[in-house]
Amino acid sequence: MTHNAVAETEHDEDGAGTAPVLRPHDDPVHMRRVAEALLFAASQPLSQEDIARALPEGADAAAVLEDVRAKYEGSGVNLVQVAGKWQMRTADDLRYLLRHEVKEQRKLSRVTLETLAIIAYHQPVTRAEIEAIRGVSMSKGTLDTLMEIGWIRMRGRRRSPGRPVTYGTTEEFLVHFGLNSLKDLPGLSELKGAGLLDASLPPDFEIPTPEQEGLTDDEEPLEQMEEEEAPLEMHLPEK
Amino acid sequence: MTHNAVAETEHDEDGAGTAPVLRPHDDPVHMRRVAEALLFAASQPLSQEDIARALPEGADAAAVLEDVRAKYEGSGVNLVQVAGKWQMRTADDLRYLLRHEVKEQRKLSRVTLETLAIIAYHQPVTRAEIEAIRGVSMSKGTLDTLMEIGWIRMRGRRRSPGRPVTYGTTEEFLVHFGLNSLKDLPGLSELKGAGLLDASLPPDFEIPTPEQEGLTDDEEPLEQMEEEEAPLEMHLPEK
Amino acid sequence: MNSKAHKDPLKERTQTWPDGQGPVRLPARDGQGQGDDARLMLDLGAFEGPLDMLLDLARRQKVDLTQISILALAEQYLAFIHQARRMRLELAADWLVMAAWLAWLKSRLLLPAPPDDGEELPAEEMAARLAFRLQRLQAMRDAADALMSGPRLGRDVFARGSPEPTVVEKQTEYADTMVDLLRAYASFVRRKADARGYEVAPQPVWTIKEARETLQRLIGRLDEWGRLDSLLLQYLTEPQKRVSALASGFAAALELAREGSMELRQEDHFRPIYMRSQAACQ
Repeated sequence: MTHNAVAETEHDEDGAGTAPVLRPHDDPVHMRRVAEALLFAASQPLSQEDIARALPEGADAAAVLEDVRAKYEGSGVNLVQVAGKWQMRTADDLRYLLRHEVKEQRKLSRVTLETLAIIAYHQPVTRAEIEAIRGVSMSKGTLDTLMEIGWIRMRGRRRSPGRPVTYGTTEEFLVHFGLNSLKDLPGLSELKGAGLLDASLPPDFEIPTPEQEGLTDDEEPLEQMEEEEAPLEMHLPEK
Repeated sequence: MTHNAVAETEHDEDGAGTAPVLRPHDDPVHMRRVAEALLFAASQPLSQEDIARALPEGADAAAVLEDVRAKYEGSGVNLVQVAGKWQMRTADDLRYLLRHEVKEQRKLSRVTLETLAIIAYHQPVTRAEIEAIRGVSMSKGTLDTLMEIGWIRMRGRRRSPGRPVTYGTTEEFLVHFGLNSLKDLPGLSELKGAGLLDASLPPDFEIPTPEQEGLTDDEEPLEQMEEEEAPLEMHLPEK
Repeated sequence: MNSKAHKDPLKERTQTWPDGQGPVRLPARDGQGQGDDARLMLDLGAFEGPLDMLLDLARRQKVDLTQISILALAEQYLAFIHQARRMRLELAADWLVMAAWLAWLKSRLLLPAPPDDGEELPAEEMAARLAFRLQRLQAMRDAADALMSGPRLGRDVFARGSPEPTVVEKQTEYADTMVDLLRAYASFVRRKADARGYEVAPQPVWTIKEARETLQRLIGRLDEWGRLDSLLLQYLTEPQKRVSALASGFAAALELAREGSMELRQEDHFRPIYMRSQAACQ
């Protein structure tokens, strides 16, 4: 305890000039302040580990985060969990107030949005599978657009003839749509219950869940470097 | 407080996507939430007028701002006034959290290291002499790098046409390489003994003994101020 | 299509299309269209392929998608295609493939089921699959809507507008050691030593001139055949000149023989060369 207090004094000395309060490092208020400062300062969601690194060794980062979350509950700014990480965001119900402040976002076509939804709910999914679900062939530009925005990525290759590339969503996708994990996709359980997420016909017993991380059994990794090269390939002129 | 609690409950219920709960616009909690969200999301400091515009007509923006300021006082993030406007900022005593020191291990390039060795052994030595000794011309960057690291310095000027600057090593150089003085630089026999030089050297080959302190007879001191100016000159574009 | 046999559901639906702007529409009644109810205005561009249109038609049945009549759907689609052909509209292949499949499905649904040969799925099963595909497509559209109307970062909710970036202060530590420094100097010294170049030390040689003089002195006293090499080597004091002595001696001997002052003889390749003075043979 004394030791901690000393450490505190030390880095306060090189601080920005105000007289810091002497406090032990594992004071819960101090720990909450640290987490607060980090979460407010960050432009990206932070992981629990990111917070833990700034806390004294052995501190319960989860408890500190919960402390911050509770403090901001109901205020104009909330601490929310997205993509398994933590981010401060303006309260959802104030959107009416803030919305006009932003420039109109790029308008995405219906096809692009539909494709995004199919990839999100059916991942890992191949281009051919997306086309089968939509009943039409897809122009190259649709996947390109989604890749460019950063919402989808190439995950791997399906272990099937032709070894087609499989697509899935990215962490950015989760962050943008405020989802903590793919399990939070709206209506997921209903769709699953209705068997509508089954790629194979007709709906039967096997109901896949969108797979976020790692490859599924019928996927294999993209070759080294391919991830870099492949997007290029997608820009080749169509025949 | 009870009143506040009710307000909080209300907007807890209106989850994602629903219309904002109707509440009296002059509810102080609501107004504080609005100001909070605006200040948090703003990319620039906001004026009191900016806040007032988002509040119901006739609301006391100053009081609302004071409310927000008080709420954040003592937390990891503070509402501060800069140039008459309002901005959220990391608490001063926690700013150290936003500084990361990264220690990077680097090695000098072969050319730079060789130049340093030549300066160490042959000092005092001019740029032209280094080039003559090495048999190749040298880019400006090489000496700059060594000066920047602090391992070499300008010692004086050679008493010869053009009065070229002479270079030598610094105390920092000795400290880094663990030498007590330049006399401790290994000589020819020691280099041979260490297996760094083989016996095939011409018998008349010599390694000079560096001159440590003070100017040699053929050196004259740098002019006053020159030591400050000269490094600048080194950054002039090459012809 | 026999519009009198049963009520044409398409006609009904199109007439009740809420905005009147449905892609499949009846033309304005202009008096001449009396028995022509099935004639439709076609706007293929509004659909993204046959499945999209089937879904559109299915939704007009105004029932839950799980309850739709695939038979009615097939009939509507076929009527649509029929109409398109009459108007000589160009239809992409997938529209025609769907039409052919639906026509076949319709006949299978209407006719008594053939004995199950295990190869073809029952018609009801196939109809169910089509219904499933429509439901799934609809579900994905709804999902897209749900996704897009949720709170989105940068549109509805906002992260910190003026984030305070973490300043990374790089401190460079040079890892070069004394050994590196010395190695650099040593390699430079070595290179410099090499750059001095290779000086060829003068090889000790017996010149042809020397050999000639020696031979001339020798042959004066040589009446018998004597071996060139052993005679020459007798006069050699420095052993390292041996090779050059033999070469020069041989050349000088040839020269002397050509001039007629000595005679040379060799019995065979690589055999010893013998010499004697020319005077001796005369």
